[in-house]
Amino acid sequence: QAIKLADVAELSGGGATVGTNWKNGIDLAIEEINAKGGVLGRKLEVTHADSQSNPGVARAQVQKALDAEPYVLLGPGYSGSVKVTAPLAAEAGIAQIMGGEAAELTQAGNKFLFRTSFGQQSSMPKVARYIHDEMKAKTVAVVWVNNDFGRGGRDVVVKELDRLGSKVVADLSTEAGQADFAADVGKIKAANPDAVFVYLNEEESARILKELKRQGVTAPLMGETTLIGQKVIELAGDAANGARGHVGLTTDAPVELIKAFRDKFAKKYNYVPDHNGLKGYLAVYMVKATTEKMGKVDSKGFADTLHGLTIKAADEPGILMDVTFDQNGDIDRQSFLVEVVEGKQVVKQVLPKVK
Amino acid sequence: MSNLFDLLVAGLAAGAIYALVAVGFTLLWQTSQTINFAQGEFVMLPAFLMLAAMHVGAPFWLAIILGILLSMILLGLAFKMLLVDPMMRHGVLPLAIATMALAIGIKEAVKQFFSAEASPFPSIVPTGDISVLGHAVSLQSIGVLVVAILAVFGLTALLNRTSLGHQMQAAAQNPTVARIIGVPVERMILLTFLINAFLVALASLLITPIYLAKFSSGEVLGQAAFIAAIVGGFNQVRGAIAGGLLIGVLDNLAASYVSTQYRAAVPLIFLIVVILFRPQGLLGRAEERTV
Amino acid sequence: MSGFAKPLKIALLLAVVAGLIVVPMNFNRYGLFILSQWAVMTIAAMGLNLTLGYAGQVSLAQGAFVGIGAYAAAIMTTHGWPLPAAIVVAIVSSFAVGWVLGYPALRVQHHYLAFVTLAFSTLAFLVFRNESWLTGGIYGISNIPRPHIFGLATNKPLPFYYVCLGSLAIVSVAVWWLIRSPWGRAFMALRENPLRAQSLGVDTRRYTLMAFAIGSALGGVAGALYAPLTQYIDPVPFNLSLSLDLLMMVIVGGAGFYFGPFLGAMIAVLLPEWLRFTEGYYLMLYAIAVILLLIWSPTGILGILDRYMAARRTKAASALRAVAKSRLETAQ
Amino acid sequence: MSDPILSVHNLVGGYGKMTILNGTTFAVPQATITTIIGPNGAGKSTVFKAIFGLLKLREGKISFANRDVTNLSQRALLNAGICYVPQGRNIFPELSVRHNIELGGVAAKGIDLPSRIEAALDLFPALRRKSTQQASTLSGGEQKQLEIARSLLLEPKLVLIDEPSIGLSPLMVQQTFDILKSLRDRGVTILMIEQNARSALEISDFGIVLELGQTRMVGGAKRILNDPRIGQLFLGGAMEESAA
Amino acid sequence: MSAVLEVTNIKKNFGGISAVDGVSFDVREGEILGLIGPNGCGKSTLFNCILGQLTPSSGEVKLDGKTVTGLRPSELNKLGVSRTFQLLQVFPKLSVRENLILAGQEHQGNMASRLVGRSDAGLTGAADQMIGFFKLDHLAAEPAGGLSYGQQKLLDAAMAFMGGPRLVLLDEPAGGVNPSMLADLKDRLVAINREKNATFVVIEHNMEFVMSLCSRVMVMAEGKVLAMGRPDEVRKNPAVIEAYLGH
Ligand SMILES: Nc1ncnc2c1ncn2[C@@H]1O[C@H](COP(=O)(O)OP(=O)(O)OP(=O)(O)O)[C@@H](O)[C@H]1O
Ligand SMILES: Nc1ncnc2c1ncn2[C@@H]1O[C@H](COP(=O)(O)OP(=O)(O)OP(=O)(O)O)[C@@H](O)[C@H]1O
Ligand SMILES: [Mg+2]
Ligand SMILES: [Mg+2]
Repeated sequence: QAIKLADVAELSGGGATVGTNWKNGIDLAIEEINAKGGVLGRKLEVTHADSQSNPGVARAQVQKALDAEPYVLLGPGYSGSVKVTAPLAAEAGIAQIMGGEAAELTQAGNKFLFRTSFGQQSSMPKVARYIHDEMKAKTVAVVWVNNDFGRGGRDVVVKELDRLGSKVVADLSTEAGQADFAADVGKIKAANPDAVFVYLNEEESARILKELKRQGVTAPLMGETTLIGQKVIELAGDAANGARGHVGLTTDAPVELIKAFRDKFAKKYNYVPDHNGLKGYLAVYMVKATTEKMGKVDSKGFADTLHGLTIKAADEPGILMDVTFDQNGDIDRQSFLVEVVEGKQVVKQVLPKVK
Repeated sequence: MSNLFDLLVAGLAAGAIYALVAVGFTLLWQTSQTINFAQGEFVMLPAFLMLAAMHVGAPFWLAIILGILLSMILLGLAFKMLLVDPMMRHGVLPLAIATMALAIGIKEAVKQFFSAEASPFPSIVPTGDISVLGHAVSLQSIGVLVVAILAVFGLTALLNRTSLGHQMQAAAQNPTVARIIGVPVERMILLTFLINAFLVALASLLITPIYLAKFSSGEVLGQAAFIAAIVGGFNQVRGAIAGGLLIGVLDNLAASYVSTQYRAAVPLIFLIVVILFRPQGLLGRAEERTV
Repeated sequence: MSGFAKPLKIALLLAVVAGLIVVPMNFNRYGLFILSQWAVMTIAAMGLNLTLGYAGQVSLAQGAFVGIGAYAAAIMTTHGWPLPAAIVVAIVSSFAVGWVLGYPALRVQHHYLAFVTLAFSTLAFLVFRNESWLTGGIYGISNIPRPHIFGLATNKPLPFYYVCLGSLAIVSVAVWWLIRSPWGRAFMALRENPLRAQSLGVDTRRYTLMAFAIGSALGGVAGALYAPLTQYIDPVPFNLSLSLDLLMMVIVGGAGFYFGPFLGAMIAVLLPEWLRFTEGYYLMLYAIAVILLLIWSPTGILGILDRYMAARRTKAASALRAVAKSRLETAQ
Repeated sequence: MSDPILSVHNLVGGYGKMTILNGTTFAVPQATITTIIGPNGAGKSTVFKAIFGLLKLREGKISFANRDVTNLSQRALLNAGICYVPQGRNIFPELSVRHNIELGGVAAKGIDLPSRIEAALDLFPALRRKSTQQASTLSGGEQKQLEIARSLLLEPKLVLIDEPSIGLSPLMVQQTFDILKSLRDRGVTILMIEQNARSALEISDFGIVLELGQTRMVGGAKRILNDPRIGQLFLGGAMEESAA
Repeated sequence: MSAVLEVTNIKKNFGGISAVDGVSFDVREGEILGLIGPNGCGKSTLFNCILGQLTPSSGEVKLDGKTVTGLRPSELNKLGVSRTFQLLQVFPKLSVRENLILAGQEHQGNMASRLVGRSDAGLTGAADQMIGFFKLDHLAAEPAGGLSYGQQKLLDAAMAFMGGPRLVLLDEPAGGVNPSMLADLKDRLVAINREKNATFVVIEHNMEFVMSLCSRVMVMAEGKVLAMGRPDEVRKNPAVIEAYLGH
């Protein structure tokens, strides 16, 4: 009998790109695992439900998914949707592996919630430190997309920069889907910062990179995966050159397993995934590794087992990189500092696991 | 004030895009008294049709021709026959709602059958900037502006100066009487939607290199163009150009001088003010005499 | 409303009400959630039906009023106020804002009015998102409690469903009363011919403002229920697309028909859920279904019934004419 | 009676299930003015709609110039030489007065349109004065004039004109009737509906009384004018007595 | 007899055109005043200015000696002034009966009592009487939009009388109405005029109707008053014949 997983993700609405990547990652992982005989001899099965990027709908869908008593719940990706649904999963005693990155999600003492990537509380301080220490920026412009993702990152980074003594001279919110960044770049130019922190979705990153180049902004650019991902490079062309980013999880990481994953994914879906594709993929392998560690398919014991668990890529290649889960459901993993050089990502630094 | 000049240029560039999309809104209103809430999606789709054609190996020029033809068939002919014909008699709302549904349908279809990812799109205007008074102005924007102006002038001439144009307007204002005096109403309406389809295909071709091809890009575009059309004057094609440019500039000024968080509010407040004090829009024609 | 015999109508109505009370008792939590959502959306759509369907004032801002109600309820109940108090505040505030939004309707009509309200709707979204000191901004407000009604906790899905259903019942009766009163006729006069209405003493200004304010207040009620239903709100659900969805519910159900919003909300809330088995295609299919429905009957589902009724009525009138004719013939 | 150019036989039809025309039958001789009179709601306008293909008939046959024209399209009827001026307000409100008139010539073939437009404007000086104004700003009577002027652009064989006198000043009514007379003298057949029955019958050759969708009476205009029963029922007999 | 309505020097311009150009006149209580003039001379515009449908460019309107310029049409109607329209103005989707009830309901009680009171405001009887008088019985439940031209015209007139007005401004009530019915209508107007002492101002192009109904006739031309007097005087006035009547 198959092990049933339930996925609720942003398959339409504002988060459609995020959710679709996540879903494709999940499907790919399950296909692989099932082809190799499944988990503990049982096949995996997943149902996907669309949250329409709307917390209310997400709640309904998670409710529906939980009513069907899945083994583990996957998703959603939007932090707001995670916030509405996490109490439901906790109440049902079912582990939820999600894509949200907002800092507070794992700090509410929920014992059933797990991340697939860094929370902003762990990635943003690294970014801030890099801007301050390595870029030696006394003044920084911060551009962010005004949704929970962007706002969350911005809040942490601004706080950290402040603590480190770098001054935020321009704090610019932008809209999701914004096409015209001339005014924002004009403001950056006017503020004349030592560095610019860009925290937008991929397409918007590409657009602002082009505009920054057009207006001749020369200050170094720092961001996250969403600034220097392959997709951005494809869309922005040579405007992406020189941009740097902290990469927690990227298909561009200099890791053989990840490269292999990327090829598999691209072969199946005809495009190169962003980090959300990876998150979905990892979520399934987290289920596999945890279950095999328990040695049985036990929904109730799952969360306990995953807390404090370290999964090594050597044992479970699907996990791609060694990873450790703490008591809050946060993860610890290696990460990278990457710069775009002539349309290619070049790893400048490898940041080790914290612990 | 070089910064202000840059903002103006950037505003005009964005505004030209809005104008080009808004032309369709005003055209449809003037010649069929319909509102197409899927206009943004109509602009988004042809680029994907062209991309699809290139995917199966067509050269760019052929893809463009195929894209335009296909959109005239799908967004012109089929749209008119399947949606407009049964609903037009029942006033503005049912069709407006149907186009909202259509917008969802088109978006979902593109996402499902093409991709949820953004893709780059080749530009037929050479990329790069030219320098105007020492400020960089992108050739693509100039191309969009030129086409928008041409479209507005061409359509205005057609509608106001030719018998065909009068017949198109007559068919919209009073279809029964138009029929009685021999205006081929059906053909006029079809013509309206074919012109619109051609325009959106053209707009798609010019705008997508700037905006990127993405299933959701119609939303932002459609809304901005909608606002532009109203501000400029919904019942006159020429309103599109004025409204588009104005909204583009205003948006950029707002982003610079007001807060970026409330940037989107400024054009909207402007819209409300315009409607309250000059409901027909800046270049629109007043609807006169009701008693 | 219909040509069935009156007792039959009443029996049908009672059966439906009983069904809504009894059947969900065996529903799972998801089913109850969806049904509660239907009840809430029906209330909001009834408000819009009043403004748009009866009074003919096109509004693309109903979603914003749901937002106002939801935030009022969320802010108050998370600060320890009981839900009924929050509902009152939601009603009052959305009534007041709706009244103000009605003023443009005194100057402009039809599509122009639609555009003003559309702008308002987006402005409201920006306020919800940007004024984080009040609304929690993009992070929203979480842990919204569900009320105790007569000492009974409604935390569980079933009791809260009854809260929603009960509210729907109260609103339904109130709206029924309203549209059957001379007010309802005056609203229709605004829709049909405001010019003639004015010259017959219909205070079009006051009725227009009322139509907006009452319709908006119902939006507020819906919002005040939506917040404890989802127990978390952020600005995104109250953007323009909710207004458009509500508009779609009204038109698809049948604008200006009392039962239109019930059916419209059912289609908008339940149909996508039924179609979910088609996975990636469900929204596409939903869109196609809505389009087909409108092609079939541009006046909405109840428009079909109305056409049938009109046919019956003309039959009666035909008979009257025939009588007159035969009288004429015998006279000659 | 000369050969009928239009004959209407046993028309049955209405709106939805409601039957308005109950076997309406009459014939209109060529180059005459025929006036249809009858109470409000008798179905007079409905007959015109039926002739002009705007009403689906359940039964009946309409022939024009020895040709079956039942349920033909408007375009085809225009081409056959029938022109229709409906009752009520029938303008294109947002187009200028001149453009409104010009549109009357859409179905014209081989006619010197510009000169006809000028001729029409000459007949209605008020319209010439307001030719660039938006048509919706015209007064009620001026709008009616606009419609009549518009209908003069074609060279029809048969004009169906529904209550042209509504809203026109007595002077304009006279002038309009003069225009109709001169059209008849040029061989055009006129079928007119009028409630201003006395004046209309004065200039008519034939009259038709329609009631409840049936032809009650057909005959010479003089005869109908002088028929006492008709006078009482349809011409407002009482009105005459109390008139100053 | 005192003046119910006093109009002083009303002007109305549209852009450059002056549609009404300084019109002054009084209407005495209980009189029936005819208003005639060539097409486009400003009669309807004058009505619209008096009734608050248009704001006059200048001038003053007094009702019972009180200035009412600038009042809204609904306010004027509450004061007992009602009207009919030249172009068809009914509520097309409401039934004939509903049209008439609507026409009377705002004169019953106040806004609050109308919300809680009877849904027909007690007007069904009065409405049906009107329907009977205008021979619309078989159409009482039909939507008004499905009526013939003349029937809608009659309905419009009927609506003007539902609120029991004391001053009624009728804009071409006879246009399109069958002569027999017109005779009835005239009798009815005379009866209401006598019994209820209601005052009428009637725009009409139907000379027989005007001349036999009205006690005084005012003639307008090009926005100005051309003549005013008893019907037989006006009829003989050469200026009026020249501008309006013909022959
Ligand atoms: N669009 C319509 N829908 C339904 N019924 C209609 C419609 N138009 C007319 N009728 C009905 O048909 C009947 C005849 O209408 P018609 O317009 O032919 O009358 P008419 O003889 O022209 O009257 P009038 O002299 O008032 O113009 C009327 O009783 C009217 O109620
Ligand atoms: N909104 C407007 N803009 C421009 N001109 C207008 C407007 N409204 C009315 N007019 C002009 O004012 C003049 C008077 O119109 P009005 O309707 O008062 O005439 P009337 O005396 O009622 O004529 P009729 O007998 O034809 O009904 C007309 O010439 C008309 O063109
Ligand atoms: Mg008629
Ligand atoms: Mg007039």
